[in-house]
Amino acid sequence: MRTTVPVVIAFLSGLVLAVSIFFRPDKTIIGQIEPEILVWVTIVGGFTLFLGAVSITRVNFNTVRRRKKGWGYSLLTLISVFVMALPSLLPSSWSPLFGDAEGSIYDWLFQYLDKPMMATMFGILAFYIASAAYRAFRARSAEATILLLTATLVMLWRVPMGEAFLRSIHVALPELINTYVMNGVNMAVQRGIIIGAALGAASMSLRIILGIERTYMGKG
Amino acid sequence: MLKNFKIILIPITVFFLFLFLTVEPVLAQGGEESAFRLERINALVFVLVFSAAVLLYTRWAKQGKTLFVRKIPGIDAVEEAVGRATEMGKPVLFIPGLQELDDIETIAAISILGRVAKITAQYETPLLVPVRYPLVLAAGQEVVEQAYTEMGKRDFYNRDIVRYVAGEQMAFTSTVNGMMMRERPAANIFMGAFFAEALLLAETGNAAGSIQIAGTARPEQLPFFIAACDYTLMGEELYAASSYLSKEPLMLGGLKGQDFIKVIIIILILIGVILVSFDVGDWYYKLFKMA
Amino acid sequence: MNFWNKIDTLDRRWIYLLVAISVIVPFILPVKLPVYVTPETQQLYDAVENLPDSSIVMLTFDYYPSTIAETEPMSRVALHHLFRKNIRIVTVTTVPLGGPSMAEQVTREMAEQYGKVYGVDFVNLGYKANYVAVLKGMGSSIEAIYPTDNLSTPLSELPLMNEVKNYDDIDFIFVVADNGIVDYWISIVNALYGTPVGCGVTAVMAPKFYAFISAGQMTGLLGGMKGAAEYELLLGQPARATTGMDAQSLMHLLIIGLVLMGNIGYFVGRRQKGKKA
Amino acid sequence: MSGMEIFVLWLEAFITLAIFSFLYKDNSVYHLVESVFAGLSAGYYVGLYWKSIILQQLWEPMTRADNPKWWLFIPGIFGLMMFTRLWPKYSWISRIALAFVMGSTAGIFLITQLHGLVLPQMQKTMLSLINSDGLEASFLAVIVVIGVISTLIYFYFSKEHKGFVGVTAKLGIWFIMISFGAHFGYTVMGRVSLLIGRVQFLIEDWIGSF
Repeated sequence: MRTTVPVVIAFLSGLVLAVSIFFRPDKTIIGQIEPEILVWVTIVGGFTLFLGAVSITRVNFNTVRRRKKGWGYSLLTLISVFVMALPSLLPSSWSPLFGDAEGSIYDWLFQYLDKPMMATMFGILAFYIASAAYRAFRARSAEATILLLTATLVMLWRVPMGEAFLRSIHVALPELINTYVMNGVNMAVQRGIIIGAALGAASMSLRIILGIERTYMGKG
Repeated sequence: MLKNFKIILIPITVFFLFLFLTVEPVLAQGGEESAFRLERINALVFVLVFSAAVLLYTRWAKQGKTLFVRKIPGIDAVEEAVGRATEMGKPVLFIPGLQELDDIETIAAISILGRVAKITAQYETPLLVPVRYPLVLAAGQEVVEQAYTEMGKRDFYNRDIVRYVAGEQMAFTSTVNGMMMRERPAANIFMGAFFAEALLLAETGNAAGSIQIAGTARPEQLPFFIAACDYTLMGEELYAASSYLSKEPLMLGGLKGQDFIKVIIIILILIGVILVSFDVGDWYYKLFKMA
Repeated sequence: MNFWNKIDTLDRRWIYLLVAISVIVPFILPVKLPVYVTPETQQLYDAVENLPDSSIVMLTFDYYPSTIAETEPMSRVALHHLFRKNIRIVTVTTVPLGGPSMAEQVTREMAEQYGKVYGVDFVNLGYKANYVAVLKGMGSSIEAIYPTDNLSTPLSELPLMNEVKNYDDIDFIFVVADNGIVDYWISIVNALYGTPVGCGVTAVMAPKFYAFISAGQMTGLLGGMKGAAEYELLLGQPARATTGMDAQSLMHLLIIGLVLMGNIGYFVGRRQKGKKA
Repeated sequence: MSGMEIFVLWLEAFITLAIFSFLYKDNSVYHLVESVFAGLSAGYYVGLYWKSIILQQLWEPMTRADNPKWWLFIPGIFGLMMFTRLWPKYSWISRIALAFVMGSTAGIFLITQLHGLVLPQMQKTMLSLINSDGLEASFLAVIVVIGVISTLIYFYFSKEHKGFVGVTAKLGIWFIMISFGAHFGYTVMGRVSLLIGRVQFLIEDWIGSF
């Protein structure tokens, strides 16, 4: 019972969706199923919002209650969750501070705290890209040398001085990099990886539909 | 196993009955266009051939035929990494990507998590699994609990091993980065769908001195994982990892089926190139049209 | 331990410091690294420069707030050039988030500098959903798609819009975008109605469009901050992109320099180990 | 500037500097901002899911007066099943909902990957090697065809990388490295402009306001 029902459900939902793509939505019920089921999946996911909130609350609450190291930070996280979430759940007809419209607590916190935090995290990428390049681009092997040479060449090409330098070697060099490296080799490799990964994903999907792969329902 | 096939047969019958019922009224209406999308018949044939190949190899595997699969270094490193964490008495950090469970990469990651959890359970090594979506949280808890139970280490399981950290991409990243610097995991394993945060996570992990193994099917993030991690599973290798780690012949069947199809794809492409080059390939080219 | 050994095992924080310096310094002391104009930028500049006096140009604000570091300077150079040449401007956007308000803000700010009048010299049409329908619809009648401008004034009350019925009345389309909408400006508007289209796009997108340039479907292309800086140079009005470009160039050169140093350090280190053994 | 504007400006500057301080080392100011960030974003998603999913996609279509989608009670029940996870004894019930999500995902991906990705990518690789557009186009076609095939062979698991397979796979990894190097070098520009955006804020907007 505990394994059979999930296996059957996975099989049915998988098969229906796989088949529905071959039927016209305006002519058959089965053809209409695909978009409908996608909404269903979203709805199931929507309910889990409480599970997420429960998980983050429990982890942090336990830290605070047991006065574990850094419990102050956990308290802060707890407060932040509720300050953000609660007003957004209340109807905006009660007060302009509730709901999620402009002027609400939810919107203010998002605009002035969340947004700059996100932007700054993105800004850190520039530092990391430099240190990763410095450390990883060493000519340790033939492959590593190829990697570092192409990266350097492309980086040169992307800034004015570098491009002028490349043009001074040969007028058509920037064009050549664009044609043969970016649209040639790069595209071919991306295509190869995409085809391979798609086969892997399809075979994984098949194993799930047929119940061969069911780590998630109590069978390894 | 036979029992399971019966289980599968019942819904198939139900399904086809259902199909019949929905198609029938439409056929009765009669129309210029059929209810079936004839233009997608190429995809149907392809899916059927693919499924047949995977199932056939799976069957051979079950009959005890030995299937050879070459070594995949990144996957072998997973066990080593957990071993090192055990020696050092430090935790293993596993991140199943930053997508919801409706992405197949995440499902692959969850399945790998199941295998990794078995190894950590066996060695009694602490495991940390921060996740970004609650559905992934549920699935992750399910597989980890199962792994610990199966290895007879229930006492070491606690449901906060897999924990929901934050919903937003960069909030998740900043928290996990903090976690890496404070808990100093001996090994970081990144599997699944990653975006701009790939480098943010991997570079911080590198600074914290952890062994790092990454795997993703997204070609645009692979260069950054390769630069900052010790081992990287590229594209298809991510999907191969769970079969490979399970070491069950049944799971390897899928891998062999894929390889078989890959050879067919290469042959089909070559035939296409030859035909198109001599300007006689128009009909052939159209066979692969996506509709 | 000599210098090269140290380089081989450099603390990453030194690298972060170098990155910070190379990004901050150009803002305080503009280095003014030389900028070279690429043929694609020159082509766009020439296309605008060769438009007759009082032509009408459509300028788009097809970008989200997250990419303004790259795209807003492009909108500004376009506005400078157009207003300076007394060309009249109709702005539109296919991006709901921020698009209309950014268009409004930047356009009015620039118009003030040049003493231009809303409704006569420029009009902001704003955003309408479903871009394919919008792009196609404006081919037959702009008024059918946009009955009013961004601030809900009926088009009939705007003198400029009395002269503009559809793409036939527009001499040039200057697209500034950070997303796939560019493909549609080319494949729908340029292909079906023949209005020349020039584009400014983010650096990541740019190379994809070289093919359009060589096929003659696109008249000129600005790629990222670099493209905007080149245009600023042609205009003789260095602004944010030029300062930003210094930082960009310094960063690229810094990374290339670091890679070079790292490799020398690595080889020197290996050689010494070899000697000891 | 109004008092509120000044407050917001300084708040944003504080956040920016606090997060950048992590580059030097992990510290309590970063930890503080990180804790708030995590909490806010979890709270943000609660509000987002509540409004955009539970209210807009479930409650409103199900209860509206004309043409209500009554059948949405099925995913509603699946959704409720997820709550059994809070009581370990019954948590197996939630597996049914999980199986539904996983099965649906698998069903969609099985077809879309093969139909939407593999077929068109194969088709686009069938390029004419004898090209009327000239030698350059032919050369490009050769590169693309060899690149795709050698990459695919690199991912062939059934044989050791020896002999013919070994040589092709080696070629494949060289191609892969060129591609990754190019992609890395190419991305630097976009990442740097994100940092420039932040520095512009700090120098021109914040320090500029002193």
